[in-house]
Amino acid sequence: MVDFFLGHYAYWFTIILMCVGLYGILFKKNLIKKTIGLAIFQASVVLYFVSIASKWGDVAVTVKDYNIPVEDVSNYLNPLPHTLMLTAIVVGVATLGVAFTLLIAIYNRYETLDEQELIDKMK
Amino acid sequence: MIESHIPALIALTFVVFALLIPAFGVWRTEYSQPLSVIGSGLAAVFSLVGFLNYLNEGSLRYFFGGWEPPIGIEFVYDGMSAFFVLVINTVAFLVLIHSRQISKMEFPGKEMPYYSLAMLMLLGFNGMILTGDLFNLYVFLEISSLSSYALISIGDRQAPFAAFRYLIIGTVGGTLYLLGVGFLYTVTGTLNIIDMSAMLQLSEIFDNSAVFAALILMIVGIGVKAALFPMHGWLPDAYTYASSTSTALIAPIGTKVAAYILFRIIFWLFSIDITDAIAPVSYIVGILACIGILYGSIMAIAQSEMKRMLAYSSISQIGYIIMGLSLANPLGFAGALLHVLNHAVMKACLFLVSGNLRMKEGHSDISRFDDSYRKKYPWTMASFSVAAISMVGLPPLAGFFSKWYLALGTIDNENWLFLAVILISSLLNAVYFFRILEKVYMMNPKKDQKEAAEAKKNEAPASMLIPTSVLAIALIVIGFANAAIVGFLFNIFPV
Amino acid sequence: MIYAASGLPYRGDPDNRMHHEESITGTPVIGNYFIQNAYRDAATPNMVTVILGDYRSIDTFGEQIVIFTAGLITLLILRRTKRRED
Amino acid sequence: MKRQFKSPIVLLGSRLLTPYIMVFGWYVIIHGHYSPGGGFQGGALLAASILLIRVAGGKQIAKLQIQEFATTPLAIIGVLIYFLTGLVAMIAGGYFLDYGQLPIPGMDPAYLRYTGILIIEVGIGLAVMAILVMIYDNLVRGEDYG
Repeated sequence: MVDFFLGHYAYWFTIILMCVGLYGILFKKNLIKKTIGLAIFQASVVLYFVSIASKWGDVAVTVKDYNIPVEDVSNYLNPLPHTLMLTAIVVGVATLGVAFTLLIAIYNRYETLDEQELIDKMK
Repeated sequence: MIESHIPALIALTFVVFALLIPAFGVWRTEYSQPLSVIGSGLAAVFSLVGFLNYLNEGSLRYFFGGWEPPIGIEFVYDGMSAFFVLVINTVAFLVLIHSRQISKMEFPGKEMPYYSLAMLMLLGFNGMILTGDLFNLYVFLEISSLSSYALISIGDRQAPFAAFRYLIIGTVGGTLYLLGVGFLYTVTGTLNIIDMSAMLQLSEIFDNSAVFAALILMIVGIGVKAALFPMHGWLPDAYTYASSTSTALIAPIGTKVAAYILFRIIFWLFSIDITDAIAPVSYIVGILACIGILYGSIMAIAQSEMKRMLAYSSISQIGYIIMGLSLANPLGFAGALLHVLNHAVMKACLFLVSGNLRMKEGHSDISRFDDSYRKKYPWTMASFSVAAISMVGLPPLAGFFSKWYLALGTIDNENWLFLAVILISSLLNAVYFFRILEKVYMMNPKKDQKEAAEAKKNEAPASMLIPTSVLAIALIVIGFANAAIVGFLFNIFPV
Repeated sequence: MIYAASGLPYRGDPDNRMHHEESITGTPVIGNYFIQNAYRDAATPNMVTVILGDYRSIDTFGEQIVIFTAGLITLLILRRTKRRED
Repeated sequence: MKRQFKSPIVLLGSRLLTPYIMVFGWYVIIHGHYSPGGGFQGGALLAASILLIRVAGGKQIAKLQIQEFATTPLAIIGVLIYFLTGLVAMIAGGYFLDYGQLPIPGMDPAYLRYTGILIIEVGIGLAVMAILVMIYDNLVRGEDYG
């Protein structure tokens, strides 16, 4: 049973981060808080990917150095999830940039960023 | 030599033009619109050449960077992707021609970034269809959704807020999809679709609950983009407040590409028996699609503004396509794909008509339609009626055949609920389309004839009329030529 | 959210099958392939850069286009007209 | 951001720091092969050095550094570098972005890929720098009209 828990602790954290992110998106009134919730939500997926790349035992980082033989696979981290996460983080940053541009456009037109007021004003 | 590079060329023409438009825009911004038309036209030509080439040589796999999958990434150019790419590029080409006049009215100073983003959005859509790698699909998904958020945010006063809501829901969907890919990668160790589906067939893998969770996550994630019933909240606002060109670009294409990915996930990645073995997934998706159809049609009747009505009707039409997929038999599959083609053409034509009306009348509010339109815009109203009749599904036009095959599919599968839903929703479609036709054509004479008679013919400018009428004519042509199309659709069903 | 928590798959711990032996259908598990051949293929010690730049270079190209779109979007939404205002 | 900071210390301090950040940024880009880092991280660092001046110095000084409209062509050049390497490889026979076929003479394939990746990193770094500065300019300018 311990092994079961020991093996899965990384995934509990992903789920917890996801819950925080979703809470931020769903229940917060201010739009900027929603965007922050979104960023946390994306961070949870990044955490998940990175956690699956690890291996038991002493593991060197993904940059090959000359004294550790490359042939023995278990000496190195699995580099693929890290590569994927570079892309996911960049995509997250781009989405955040676009979200803040939209927020400025909304603010200039409605002078408020509170969702309830916005809906009333739009009626 | 060119044929072997076709899949890459289709995607890369968009990159080239997405870079050319800002480069030219530095000193002459009025070049942006013609450049975007040339770009999408070139891509349409490439996809046509590729499609014909596919017919006689069979599918094509294009390895980027010279590495075989599963190490490298590959573009798979088989029956379905060739068909989809052709449909999407031709519709986009026509819509971009139409947008010349409207752009002056709706976003005066900003042609350059607008058209370059339209190119990037099409790149994202084409990439999503062609790619054979799950993570690469996520990258293209993000490119297309980022640019569609931007295209939606240009428009009326409420447009940025509608775009912002779409951004939040869309990014949550994208991230869920990514998590699904993460689960699958953990279990199978590869990202390539074909390679992974080979692994998933083995029994001891797919009973693992991770695969089940991944399946649900991906369907939910992509369902957001396809506006499947519970996740469609963003669509009505986004389509109504956006400028008519961006709606005409996003509506016919965006949801179809997401439906295509849903299809690829359910049928190729997991193959039908797995999905049914894990859980009656295709049945649940079918039920959701039916609710979507009914909800969309009922809400469409209640709308007074034409674009909002069309937005709700596209929710219901998407329900048709996804229901066709969930039937999991050749008939339902052919009906769904034919409906993709029909709906793309119909919806593009209808949104172009609403664009014309907005251009000339300044509004597209159904309650203020009147008899004078018949005189003022004979061509626009003619193409509107063709598209409306085909949407409802009357025999000579294309819409009828796709509903016909969907109905056959449901009979073949003996779930009468779906059949009943198709019939009811066709009636509902009839209601909300014919009330417009009735207003325009069969206006009772009590209105004074003088005002209607003297409304002289000031039709929308030629460049807006040609695409609208070309789409209407295309509907008729597809209506007659559908035997060949369906024949082609049947043999690419990967049963 | 409860669904996401309950959706937690029991898929073994981090050092499960993905890293060690060949994948089931015999195709080389790409994680290991990269470790073994990255240096041989591109003479670059940093494996992550090799994957980014060479094996999966379309991903990185897509990434660059994503940033380019983000830049264009800010230009589109927040810039009134290019020429006249400065 | 727009008006200049009152105290000269901030301005002088930032002007002192910027060149070092830039050098470090280029180091990160070029040494993506040996040490962790690469196009994106290096580009972000370069952008940070430019933004430091813009934040501290306000608009007038920022204009001397990189003009407002210069960022778009710079971004296009960055993406173009990446795209052309792919195209050249495609024309020279391989698939798109296949550095093994790059027509640079006298190199064994592995080393050819080494240079291919290097060119890619420089292209990405340039594009990321220009685009982040563009985003900053638009966000700052955006406040007065939406």
